[in-house]
Amino acid sequence: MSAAIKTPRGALLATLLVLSIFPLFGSDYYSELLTKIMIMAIFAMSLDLLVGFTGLVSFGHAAFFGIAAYAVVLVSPQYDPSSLWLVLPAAVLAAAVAAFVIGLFVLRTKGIYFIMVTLAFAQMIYFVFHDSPLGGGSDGVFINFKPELRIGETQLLDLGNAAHFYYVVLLLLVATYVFLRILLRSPLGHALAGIKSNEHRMLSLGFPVFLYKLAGFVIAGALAGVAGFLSACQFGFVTPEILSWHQSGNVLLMVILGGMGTLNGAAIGAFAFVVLQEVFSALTKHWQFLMGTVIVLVVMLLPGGLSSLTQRVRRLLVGGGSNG
Amino acid sequence: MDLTTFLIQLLNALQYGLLLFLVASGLTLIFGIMGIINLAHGSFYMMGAYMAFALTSATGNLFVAILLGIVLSALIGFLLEWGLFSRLYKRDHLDQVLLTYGLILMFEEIRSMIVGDDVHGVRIPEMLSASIQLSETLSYPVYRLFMSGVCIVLAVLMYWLIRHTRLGMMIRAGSSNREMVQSLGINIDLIYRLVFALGVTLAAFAGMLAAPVSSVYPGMGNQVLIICFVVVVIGGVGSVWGAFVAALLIGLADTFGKVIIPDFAGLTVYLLMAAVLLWRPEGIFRRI
Amino acid sequence: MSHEVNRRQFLISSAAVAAGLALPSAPLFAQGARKVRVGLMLPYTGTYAALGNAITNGFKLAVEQGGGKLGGSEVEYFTVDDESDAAKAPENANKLIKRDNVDVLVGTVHSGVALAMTRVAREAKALLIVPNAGADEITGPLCAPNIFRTSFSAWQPAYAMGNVMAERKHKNVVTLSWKYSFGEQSVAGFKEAFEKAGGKVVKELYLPFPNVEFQPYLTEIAALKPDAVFVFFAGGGAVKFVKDYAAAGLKSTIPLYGSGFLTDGTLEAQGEAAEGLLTTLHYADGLDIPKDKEFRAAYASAFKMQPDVYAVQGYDAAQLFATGLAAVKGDVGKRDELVKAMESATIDSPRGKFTLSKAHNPVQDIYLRKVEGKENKVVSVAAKALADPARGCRM
Amino acid sequence: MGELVLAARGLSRQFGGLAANKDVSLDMHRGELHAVLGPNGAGKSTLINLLSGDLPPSGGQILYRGQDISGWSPDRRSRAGIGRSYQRTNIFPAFTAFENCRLAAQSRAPRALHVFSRAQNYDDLRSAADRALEQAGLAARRDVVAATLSHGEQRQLEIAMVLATAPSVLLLDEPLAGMGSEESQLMVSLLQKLSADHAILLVEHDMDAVFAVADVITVMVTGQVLESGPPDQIRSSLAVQEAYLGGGEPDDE
Repeated sequence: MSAAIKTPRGALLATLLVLSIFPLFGSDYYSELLTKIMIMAIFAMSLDLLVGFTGLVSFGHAAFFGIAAYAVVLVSPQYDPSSLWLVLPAAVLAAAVAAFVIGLFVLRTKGIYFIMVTLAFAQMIYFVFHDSPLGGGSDGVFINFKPELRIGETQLLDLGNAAHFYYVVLLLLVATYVFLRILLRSPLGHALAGIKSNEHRMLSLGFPVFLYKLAGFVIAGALAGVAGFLSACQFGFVTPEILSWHQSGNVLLMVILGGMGTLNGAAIGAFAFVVLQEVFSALTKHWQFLMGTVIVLVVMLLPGGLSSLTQRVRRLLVGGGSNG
Repeated sequence: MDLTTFLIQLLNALQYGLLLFLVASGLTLIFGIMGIINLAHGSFYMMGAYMAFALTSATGNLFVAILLGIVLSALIGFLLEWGLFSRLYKRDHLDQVLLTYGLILMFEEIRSMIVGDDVHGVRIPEMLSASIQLSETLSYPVYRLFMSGVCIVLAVLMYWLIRHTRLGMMIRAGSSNREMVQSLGINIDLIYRLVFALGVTLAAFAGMLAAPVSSVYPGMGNQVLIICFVVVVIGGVGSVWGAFVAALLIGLADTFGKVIIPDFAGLTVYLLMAAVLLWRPEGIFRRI
Repeated sequence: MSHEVNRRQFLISSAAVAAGLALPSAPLFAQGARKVRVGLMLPYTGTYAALGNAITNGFKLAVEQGGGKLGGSEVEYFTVDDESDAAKAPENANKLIKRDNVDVLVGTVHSGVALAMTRVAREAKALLIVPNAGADEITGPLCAPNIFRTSFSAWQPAYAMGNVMAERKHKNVVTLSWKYSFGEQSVAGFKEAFEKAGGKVVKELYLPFPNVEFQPYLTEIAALKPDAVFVFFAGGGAVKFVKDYAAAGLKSTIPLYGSGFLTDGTLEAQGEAAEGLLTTLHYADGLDIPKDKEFRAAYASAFKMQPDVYAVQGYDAAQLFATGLAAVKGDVGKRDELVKAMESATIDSPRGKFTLSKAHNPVQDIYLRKVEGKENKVVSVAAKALADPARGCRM
Repeated sequence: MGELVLAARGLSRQFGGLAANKDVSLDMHRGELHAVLGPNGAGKSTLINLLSGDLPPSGGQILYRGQDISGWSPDRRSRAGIGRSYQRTNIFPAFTAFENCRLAAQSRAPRALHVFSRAQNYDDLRSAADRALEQAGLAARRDVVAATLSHGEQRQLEIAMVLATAPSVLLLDEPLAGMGSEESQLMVSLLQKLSADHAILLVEHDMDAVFAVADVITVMVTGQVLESGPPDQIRSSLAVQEAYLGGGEPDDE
């Protein structure tokens, strides 16, 4: 199995350390930015399960992100904070159910057609929220009170509190990462890898490939739901734009930018994408031109994404001795 | 709804559907033959519309502008294929999708840098500016009928090109097996370049043709892109005939959706899509 | 230039992020007397880019006229492109409030984005001046001491138009607009006045935003044969609608009226299809107001183009803030005094002098305008000193 | 003769107007190696694809232990015990030989819901995989990445993967193609060993091998069964000689 990906334990732990102490020293704004990056990292990793590990290039992953965010809105009472116990499972469940239903449709197609059909279905969900009064229509909808975690009368966590929220996001990021790592080593993970490598053979070996893909699709959708839940909580504001095809494109870009099928790459991609946006938009009015140029250049010149860059540099320094 | 109104709505549906076909046909050609999902298709439509505006202002005549625009957009398509896409055929579909995603951002900003962000109109040529009285209150602009006529002519031309010409045969062969065609000594690279240029030109042409009616404004490409994708998804992979049927179906669904179930007008097209996919996961028609 | 400072500071701060370092929240480059930090959050890309630029120009013109100062204080700008993307709005607003520590937030065009900004500003207690977005809520349920608007509410021009159309003896009217809150609020405002004056809205038609396939609706209007049609559209959609309406031959049989921006910044594209259309707004061409003439001349010489209503709103945003700054001598820490000065200000606007309502929305004249050539010529004052009812505002 | 396991009854398959298989009937018994011979384009691969479910039939029936399975999907047939190998090597190139077989074995025990356990920790799957590698003569190459195996070894792996799924029916599409003589020898003896308790369908061009191992031979021409019977009967059949054996060397492919 392609378990040849060596996880640089040291780097991971160092990252975790920096992330866990950052709010103690960093300014509010950068803590929030980092929170956003971590949310996007969860989102990107969930997509990596499909794109990088199962070979399903979904161009509609934002649908599940968005559905979870809207679930938060619909479940939250108007004048009281909602309970985390209720909202998080509800949001994740909503995303998973949506992934199940959409999966039944889209997984019947393959390859390039799959890309298009996922795009079209996500767009359909976009219009459901955009054109129906369900979630405030095209103007979006606000959450007046963020969820909180209570046991009895004591409030343990308040997601409206930036510091609480930061650590909840960090915790969920780590949990998602660990969960995916475990999943990838499990029989299901191996089966998904087999499907990516040779779907036809999996079928003739007796794997009910459709069901496995559906399982992967639902899990990825549910994890995207975790990210969507967090995103709704961070800003307390949900609009149809969070499930537009641009969002699907952006998260796909994060996965590619970082290097797909590595999990770490997805997180790196999320970081790079958000930081690039920050830097470019501060540089010029026409910053999207720079963004577009970077995308084109990465695609043309860096097929393995940013995480392949380190290998390339290493190879260059070492002198081409090793063959990757 | 009385009969006259119904017939006029039917005309509206057909007219919208035909224009949709024209925009989507280039997308489905490139998609079916080259296996590229061209997200920048909407940008080419936008580019065409802006060309119609700029060239009509410069030459004073929409038809001259369209002719120049066709040459320009074919050239752009040719260069893009040569410079970018031809280097990606060995790669995953994903890379091509992302490439076109990046191009959208670039084209939109290039447009902003060159022409600015204002809304512009394009004049309907004098000879087509009349209207035909349909009911006592409503008349129908001749230019819209002219657009529909052009769309029908192009549909027939494309059908003929693909069914009955050598190029069409090669195109059909190329769509099924790139290596095989190559081994027959046919220059597949050239065919791909031509097909891409044709696709770009079709999108730009649709933009130019529609410009006098739709006017030109920033972000107009994104609006047509998604609906074009729905056309292709419903019609089936790379099927020009499928795109034709799908575009007309969407025209009907959209027009009558707006009249009959106004509260869900934005959704009717997607409900149609879901229904079709439930019945046929790969669209109505699977091949050219 | 100020923009340069912004960028440098940003690069340093992003380096700090990368290194995981702390970043002092005090401004890094403050030297000598403290500059007033103005955050412009406006669309600089996408459909509304032209509007964002006009507002920015208007604002900067006011500063320039004050000798590079606003109410006596030096100004430092921080800009963010909001892309008219509501999904990014809270984050973009935070960028200016928390990262750049701006003293005032100015924005924006898109109502959805502005609503999100208002929420953020309320929570962060940041001073916000809205230079365009007309969503009723901003100076309605969301009103707050720190929220101001220098444009209008959706209700205002629509309400004025309701009276105008009733006076013009139209009895049965069909309305058409995009299905989003701004459109719905416009229709509601119109309906309130029109039906109070004895008219009847026969049918309210809505199409999904930003769909521009109007033909089915035109056919339906032709079948309904109302006395007149009232619409709300803006930008590219407004251009297409006005042209389609004329091309369908409806313009001569069923008069078309519009609220707000149906014919603003779009006349060049609409051509003769727009000729003679009547609309209501708080600004018009050919106003006999000295301030307007002076403003237009200054704007034209500074930016080599004619100003529009958006430029006026940006200009007034700067004027409003200048009044407050002058009252506290640039000490933005004195928030209460600043707000007090701002809410009691009389703004000498190119549109004519206006004051602010208790909910901080302009109490202003709404003009009835008629399209003549490339201009929205003023016909009359449709409503004198019209104040938004500010429903839901508890201030 | 062992029990009748898999049977084709009047099976046909059309591609456009072309009949690739027409009214094909044959029986496969446990303990019997059934070889299919025929020139290129005779419809041998189509037959295997029909039996394995890779292609849906245009007409006729496929009976598995008396049950009509014509409508079953390939994976369902595989789980029921019908294993197949491919003419063109069809493996997981990035995985090791062991992992290829371990994954194949996993298909018998779908543990899709065991998300929190390591795939590598299931002893039953590991031993099934190792046994299959051993049988196919690949034990020494256990931990080599499949893509770097030699062509012959990949053919062996192809068979090993099928064996790891513990099938009762084996549909083998030219398993000897591209193998060296030593490897062929090994494979032939493996087939002989397997035929004791499996029902095997063997499509093969290597005449010597076929006549050496087959219990029953069916000769196909242009999609139809020309003759079927024990090797001796086929060898002496005039019809077969005329249509096939006598008509010069059969095509290579």
